[in-house]
Amino acid sequence: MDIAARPAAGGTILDITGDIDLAHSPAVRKALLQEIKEKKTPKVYLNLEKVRYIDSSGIASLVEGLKASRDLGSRLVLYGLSKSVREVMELSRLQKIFEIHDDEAQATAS
Amino acid sequence: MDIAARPAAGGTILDITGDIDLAHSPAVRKALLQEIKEKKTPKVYLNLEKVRYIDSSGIASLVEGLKASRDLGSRLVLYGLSKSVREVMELSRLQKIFEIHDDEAQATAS
Amino acid sequence: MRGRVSKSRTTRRESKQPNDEMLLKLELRSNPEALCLVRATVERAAEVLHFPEGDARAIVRSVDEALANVMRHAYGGRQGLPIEMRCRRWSGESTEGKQSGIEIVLQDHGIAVDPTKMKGRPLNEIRPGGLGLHFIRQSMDVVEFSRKNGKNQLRMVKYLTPTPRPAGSEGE
Amino acid sequence: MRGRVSKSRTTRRESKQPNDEMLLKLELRSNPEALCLVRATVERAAEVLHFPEGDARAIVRSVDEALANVMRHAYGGRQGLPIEMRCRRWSGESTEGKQSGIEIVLQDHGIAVDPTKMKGRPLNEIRPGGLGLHFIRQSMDVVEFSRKNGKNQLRMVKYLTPTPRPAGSEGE
Ligand SMILES: Nc1ncnc2c1ncn2[C@@H]1O[C@H](COP(=O)(O)OP(=O)(O)O)[C@@H](O)[C@H]1O
Ligand SMILES: Nc1ncnc2c1ncn2[C@@H]1O[C@H](COP(=O)(O)OP(=O)(O)O)[C@@H](O)[C@H]1O
Repeated sequence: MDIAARPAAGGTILDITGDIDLAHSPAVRKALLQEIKEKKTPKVYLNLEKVRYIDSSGIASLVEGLKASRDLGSRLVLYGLSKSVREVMELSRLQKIFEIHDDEAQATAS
Repeated sequence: MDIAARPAAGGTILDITGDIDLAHSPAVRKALLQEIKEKKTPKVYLNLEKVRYIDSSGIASLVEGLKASRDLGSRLVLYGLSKSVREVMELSRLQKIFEIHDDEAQATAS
Repeated sequence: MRGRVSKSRTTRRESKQPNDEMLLKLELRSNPEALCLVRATVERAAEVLHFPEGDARAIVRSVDEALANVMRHAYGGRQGLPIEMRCRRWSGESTEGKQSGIEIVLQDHGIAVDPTKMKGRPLNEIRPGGLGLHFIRQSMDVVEFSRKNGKNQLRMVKYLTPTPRPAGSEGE
Repeated sequence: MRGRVSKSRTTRRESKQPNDEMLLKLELRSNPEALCLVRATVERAAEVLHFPEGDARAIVRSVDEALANVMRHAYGGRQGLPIEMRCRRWSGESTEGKQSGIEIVLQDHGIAVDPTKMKGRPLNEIRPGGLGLHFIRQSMDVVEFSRKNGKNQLRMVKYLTPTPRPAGSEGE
């Protein structure tokens, strides 16, 4: 699991590499909340291209991020969802709740 | 494990999909010897692009194929070796014994 | 002359001895780092039994969520405690008639499951948590919790829906 | 502002209790179809311990070849017979000083290994077979065969050579 931050259109991209499971969702949650609540980044992009798997604890971390960004009036944008990650979003009925784009170009243009 | 045959320049391509390990090397051996000894195909290409792993029993099957083709004056040509398969060839000191090409175009032009 | 030369299948051999239906037994500890190992193992087990990719993902997801629940709830987050997983080829009767599939049984020594708590949150409430059991129940055909000899047991079965093999695919 | 935010590592936690160093124990049968499951498991175990890819492949290859030898030689090709694999984080002393790494122990109930036969063929002879032990010895730092209580045991250790982490990679 690796989380790296880099600047992007109006905000910051967090590039996640690895599986977001019970072992690693706390790190994702921490990085997200730091970006949203502490740094008050207006637009946080989560690049999930290199995420093979996400479990319900990972989804919980994303939901926490979403709630924090809604509270602050900022945006959380996801992109690069693999088939497996997309499936889990659908099982959770969250595919319409999150702002989801296909790739970085689309996400940053949004 | 799946083995499919299709015609190619001067011979036949065997497309292998899956791992050539103790469970599946007998099937590869059988397909190879059938092509070389029974059908007497003058040039047999082994497409290894979709082989993630080969073990020593798989190497043994290829060596049997090579011996049979040498006996009959025909050719056995390998291509599409992954890093892992290439490594095993080198550990076996067979990388110079087999005729190995990068891809199908190179192999069929050889 | 395009044609399939050979297709190795693994389903025939061991039909007589029920013992041989065992694919494997895995003993792990309640450390979240072990989850990715188990996922890899289960994914291949599903592959060996010829589950389609989507079903294989569903099986992997269920095992992962169930193990995460054991670690978080049954063991209250304590690490280093034992969990067992047994994985076998299953065949039997379902309401739809004769079935084959995969059976996965998990066992732990944690606190007994409280049946009144064993439900996720309503899916239309947007809040963190409460999704794992939904994922499991949506993915598996049989989900049975029980307690025996001081151990919690979760038994899950997924049926293998026979996919018609493409014509001419049985070359020899 | 490019920078690493977090890097989850798994090596610190359980240094006190040696028991916790166990990654997993796997019981399988002497069926070649099980090999791909074990390879997947071992690959992830090596990943969890931060072995570089090439070393991970070497470890996977050694376990696969060793299991294949148990199936073919110790069990003479009979299927359905038990094999155990234990996999733990290892730390100790080697001739090069303090080392950490992975330890994999295989056990079977097959015929005793004949030490005079335990060698591969000369590598310059081109003939099928006789490569497995070469692969194992070329890949692992420790390879020990022993027999205890009617069981064959093979213990293999691979050292983790510390790779310097890229500058600035510890963001928090
Ligand atoms: N293995 C288990 N042992 C004890 N309680 C469990 C177990 N699995 C689930 N539960 C209970 O069921 C509830 C719902 O589980 P789940 O849907 O996975 O969501 P979450 O774990 O996020 O709460 C849990 O909060 C817990 O009370
Ligand atoms: N687990 C084992 N039990 C008994 N004999 C073994 C075992 N592993 C290897 N051997 C012996 O060592 C020889 C060399 O093994 P190996 O290098 O793997 O090549 P191969 O298995 O192709 O002969 C085998 O032929 C066998 O006699």
